Amino acid sequence: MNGYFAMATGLAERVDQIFVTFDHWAVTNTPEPLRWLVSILLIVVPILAVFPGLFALTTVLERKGLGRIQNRYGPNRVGPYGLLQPIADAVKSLTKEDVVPRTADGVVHYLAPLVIVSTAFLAYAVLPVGRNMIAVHLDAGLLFFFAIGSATELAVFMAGWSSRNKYSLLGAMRAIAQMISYEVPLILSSIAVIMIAGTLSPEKIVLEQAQYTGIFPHWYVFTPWGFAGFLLFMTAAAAETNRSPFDLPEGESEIIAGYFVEYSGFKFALFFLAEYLEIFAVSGLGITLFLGGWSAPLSFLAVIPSWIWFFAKLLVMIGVFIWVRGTMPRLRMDQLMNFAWKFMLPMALIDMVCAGVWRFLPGGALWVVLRWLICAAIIVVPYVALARGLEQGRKIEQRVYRYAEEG
Amino acid sequence: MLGEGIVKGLIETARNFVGSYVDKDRLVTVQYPEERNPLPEAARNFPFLLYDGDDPEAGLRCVSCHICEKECPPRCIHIEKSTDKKPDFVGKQQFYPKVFNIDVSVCMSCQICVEVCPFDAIRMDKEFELSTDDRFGGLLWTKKELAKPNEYYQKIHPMEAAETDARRAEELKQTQAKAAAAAAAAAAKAAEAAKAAEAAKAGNGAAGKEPSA
Amino acid sequence: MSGKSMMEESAIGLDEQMGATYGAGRHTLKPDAEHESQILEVAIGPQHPSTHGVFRMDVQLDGERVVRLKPVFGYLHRNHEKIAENAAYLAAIPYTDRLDYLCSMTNNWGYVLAVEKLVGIAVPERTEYIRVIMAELTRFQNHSALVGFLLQDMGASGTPLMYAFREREKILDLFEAVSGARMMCNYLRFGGVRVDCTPEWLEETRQLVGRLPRFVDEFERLLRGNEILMARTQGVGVLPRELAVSAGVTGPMLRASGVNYDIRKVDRYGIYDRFKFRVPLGEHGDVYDRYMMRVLEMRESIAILEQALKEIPDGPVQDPKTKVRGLRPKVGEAYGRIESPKGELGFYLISDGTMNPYRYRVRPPCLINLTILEDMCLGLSVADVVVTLGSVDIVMGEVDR
Amino acid sequence: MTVSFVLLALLTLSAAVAAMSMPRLIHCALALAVAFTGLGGIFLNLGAEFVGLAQLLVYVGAVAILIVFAILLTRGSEVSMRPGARSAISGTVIALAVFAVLAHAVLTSGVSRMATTAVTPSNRVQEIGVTLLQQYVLPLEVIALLLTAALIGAVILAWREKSPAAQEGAETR
Repeated sequence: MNGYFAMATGLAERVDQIFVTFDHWAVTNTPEPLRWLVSILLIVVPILAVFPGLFALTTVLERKGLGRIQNRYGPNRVGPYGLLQPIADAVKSLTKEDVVPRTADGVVHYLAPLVIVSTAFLAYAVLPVGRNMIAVHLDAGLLFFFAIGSATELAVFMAGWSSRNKYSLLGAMRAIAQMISYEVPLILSSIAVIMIAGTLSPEKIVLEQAQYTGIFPHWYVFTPWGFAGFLLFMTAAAAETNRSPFDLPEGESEIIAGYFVEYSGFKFALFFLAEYLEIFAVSGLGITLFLGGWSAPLSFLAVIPSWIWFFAKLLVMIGVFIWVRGTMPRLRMDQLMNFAWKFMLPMALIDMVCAGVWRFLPGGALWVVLRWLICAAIIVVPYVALARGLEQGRKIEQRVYRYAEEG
Repeated sequence: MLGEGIVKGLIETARNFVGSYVDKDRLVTVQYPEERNPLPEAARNFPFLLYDGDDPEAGLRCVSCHICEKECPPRCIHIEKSTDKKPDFVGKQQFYPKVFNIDVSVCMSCQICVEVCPFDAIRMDKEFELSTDDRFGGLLWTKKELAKPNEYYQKIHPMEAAETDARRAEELKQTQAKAAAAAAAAAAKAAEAAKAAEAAKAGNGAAGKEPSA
Repeated sequence: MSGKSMMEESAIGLDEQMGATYGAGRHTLKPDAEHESQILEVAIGPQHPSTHGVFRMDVQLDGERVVRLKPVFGYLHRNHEKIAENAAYLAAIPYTDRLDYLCSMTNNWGYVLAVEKLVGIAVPERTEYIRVIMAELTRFQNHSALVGFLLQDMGASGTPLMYAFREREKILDLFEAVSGARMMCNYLRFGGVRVDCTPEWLEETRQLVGRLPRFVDEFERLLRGNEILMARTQGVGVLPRELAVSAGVTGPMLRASGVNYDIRKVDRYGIYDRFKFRVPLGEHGDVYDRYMMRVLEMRESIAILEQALKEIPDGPVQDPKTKVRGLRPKVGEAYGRIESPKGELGFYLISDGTMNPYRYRVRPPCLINLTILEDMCLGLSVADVVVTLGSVDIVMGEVDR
Repeated sequence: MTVSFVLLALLTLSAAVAAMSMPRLIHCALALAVAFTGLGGIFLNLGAEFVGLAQLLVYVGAVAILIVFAILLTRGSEVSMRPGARSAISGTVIALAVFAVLAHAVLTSGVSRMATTAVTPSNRVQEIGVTLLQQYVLPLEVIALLLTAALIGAVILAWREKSPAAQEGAETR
């Protein structure tokens, strides 16, 4: 019995580490002078293959999911269940004419999609997609992630400015203002995690969470500060990646497509790709910080390989993004800013305080409940107060209507 | 509280998401070329000309009266009257259209031509898969394309066709009865005339071979 | 003169005219005097996803704030009135379908009512009920589609619109079953309707009407109380009561500004005085009120439909004395107006005793409601302009005719 | 002198030259951003993760954007300038002087005498954090105070500028 169990665990371990083992094997079996090349290729190629593949899958999922939310079928003509739709889309966008406006700044216009895609790819360098599966072992991985993320703003600006289109310029200004504003709560909400974990390395943060009490994991989302932080982080992430309800930079009903209105064909596809890559990256980071990264949700489920867990969580996050997109209208620019500075920022700061309190309260048997209550109160009370402030400041209320008297 | 309405909305969309898999009422889309909704009896698209019997030329009901041409709001009908006449279904000599064209790129499917036609000659079709790559010729329908047998009409608008057919049968019967009556009257008249002739003959004494008819 | 400059000239002419009509209420926001900022001129439309057709707004922006907005109409002008003046009375009915192509039934009714007044035709009892049923179904589907479009303009990725269209589909199926066409119904006739509706059709309609409240509830759960919706619409695009009255605004838009004016109650045309229904009134006159007016009116429409479907009598549907074809009214004039889903839809006819009207004039609610767009939009951001325009409920087919 | 260093140095220098010589101001700003990136790359190449990434985050993510925005908002994007303005000579002189001072400072300080193959500390970021919050906590707090004051000042400045517009907006609503 025990033997079988050990064998099963060993097998699970082997499957879990299959990519790592393969990587190791491939590198050690290449001749010395080429090793660096092989090891780099083994890092870069999977990222370049897997995440654009996920992008292709997501475009179908999003369209089908939105369709179902809206009581439609969604694409179902190309291939089984419409799964080959992205291939058709890719062929279409590749064969489409690449229109560059006559007055556009050619070089910048050309470079913008390249910059945005390359920065989007760079962010995956520090994302642990499985046990021991991370491209670059950076000690300051989180810092790297945010530094790279901030470079996309420049690319957005390049796209918006070089197109010489009023809509695209407006879109770019919106996008940059929004990205800068929401970067603050994004980083602040992850600081809470950094404080508790005591490290900037995503790998270590995941390892910290991949422990179990009984069968339950130590994910940060199961703490008051972690839960609030997770919501704040994902809200900021939605804004950072221009997802609904914060998709103002490309609000098609107002400024048509925002900063990439003058892009067509493959360049447009690149923007599209970059946008989704950013969503995956930032969702992946959210998973890493709060949802235990690649760790299994219950201890006995750890037999399922860690990378499957990571991608499963990622798909769930994508699903939530699609769901939100199918439900909500878009905010206005000033409301967006108000929300960022008057709600998200204070909440993120309070969340940091809460994390500090959590860290220093003792963890004894009696204290478990008390600590929970204290920290929950630290979050909920300001939440209610801030929400009140937001609503009353702009007199938003559900109205009761009267009817004309008969006469 | 902030977020309450948003959560409610999310629940609603989730219900619809699930509902679209289980509830036919929520998923009204029809997968068109494979699946088709049956068109209601009253559905209309573009007009066509009716003919009785097998020969579209001989059986065409249109008598080239130009009423539809005049009443057509976008004026998409063009008729040229024949110089000779041919008998209609009751046997009356009528003109027929030498040319009857409908420009369906102009037609707005309003059915007024059908309403105003006193001869039940024009009716609305239900056929809607009419795309063509010839903008001009392909959308200008001539008598040949327009003429369709009465059986077709009975197929696409059964109730309406039954009513029309009944009315026409009644009309035919009446006409026939009238004709019979007329014939009878004529026969009676003839008989009378014959009688008179007889009498005259008798009176005149002049012998003549009279048809006994 | 080239086409472009002509267009510009006509736009300026319209502008001056508007200024002269109610110049007092009009004020152009000055950009910040202290910090001279650049005014950005943006042409929203004619090719723009949320101008509801080919419509242009020349907007001057200070930052994202609108300081001037010039609506430019006429891209969809089809000579509707002149065509009708050169056609027989009957031939104008299918053209009215194409005015506001979402509500052909009510358009038919407005025109038919004018002709009936002109000639003096009495309408059979059953027909009156059928007309009310058709008009209220039209109102329901128009309002639900409008709410969907409004939310679409707000960026809700089409979900409410698709729900609205799901129900609209069923209503259009009913229209098709009785009139033969889904949108261009061409159903009403002088002194009646073209064909009677079958008992099965009435039964189906009863079932559908029974399901409609569920749909409105669902709509409300999805939208009412949504913080983003409220934040986007409350206090935006305010139309004050006085301005609304003086500009001749009608329909739900006027009632959202708190004016109790519903032609169904005022004129009691048809048999509307037999039904019990209430007229909802707004207070603030903002986009939210206009949105809520539509939702509340949808419920009232359901109430009317339920009553009408219960009480509908048997009988003929066409006045036998009326000559539909070749109508030659006596010399005279008539103005028939109804409460179309968008506002007061009026048809003014002058007859000179011939086969076709001497003058045929449409009072389109969309155009007149649209003329005060600038007054509602000054000081707002582009995003709000789009939402405000969406809340006016325009169909360019009716605006430009 | 590794290959990567040479590449990065070339990138940084050429971008810096471009930033000075491009005719269009926006192009200059973008080239400057490239130079910042190159500098960050050099730091990373040296194993100074924290500094390199902070360089990217602050200079590329914030300063470059700020410059670009400032250019865009103040003088329109159309203005193009001829390279070689009249102040070129004085500019060169000032640049040379600054360079001389810096070079002197670097050469005379202890840094240059340290071994060139310094061992990279194992946990650099944590060390920086600990040092900042223990050894240099006072300067850190002073800087924090200064920045807060600056932030509040900026808010007040923006407030004053906006208030008439806000009032006007309130009137129209």
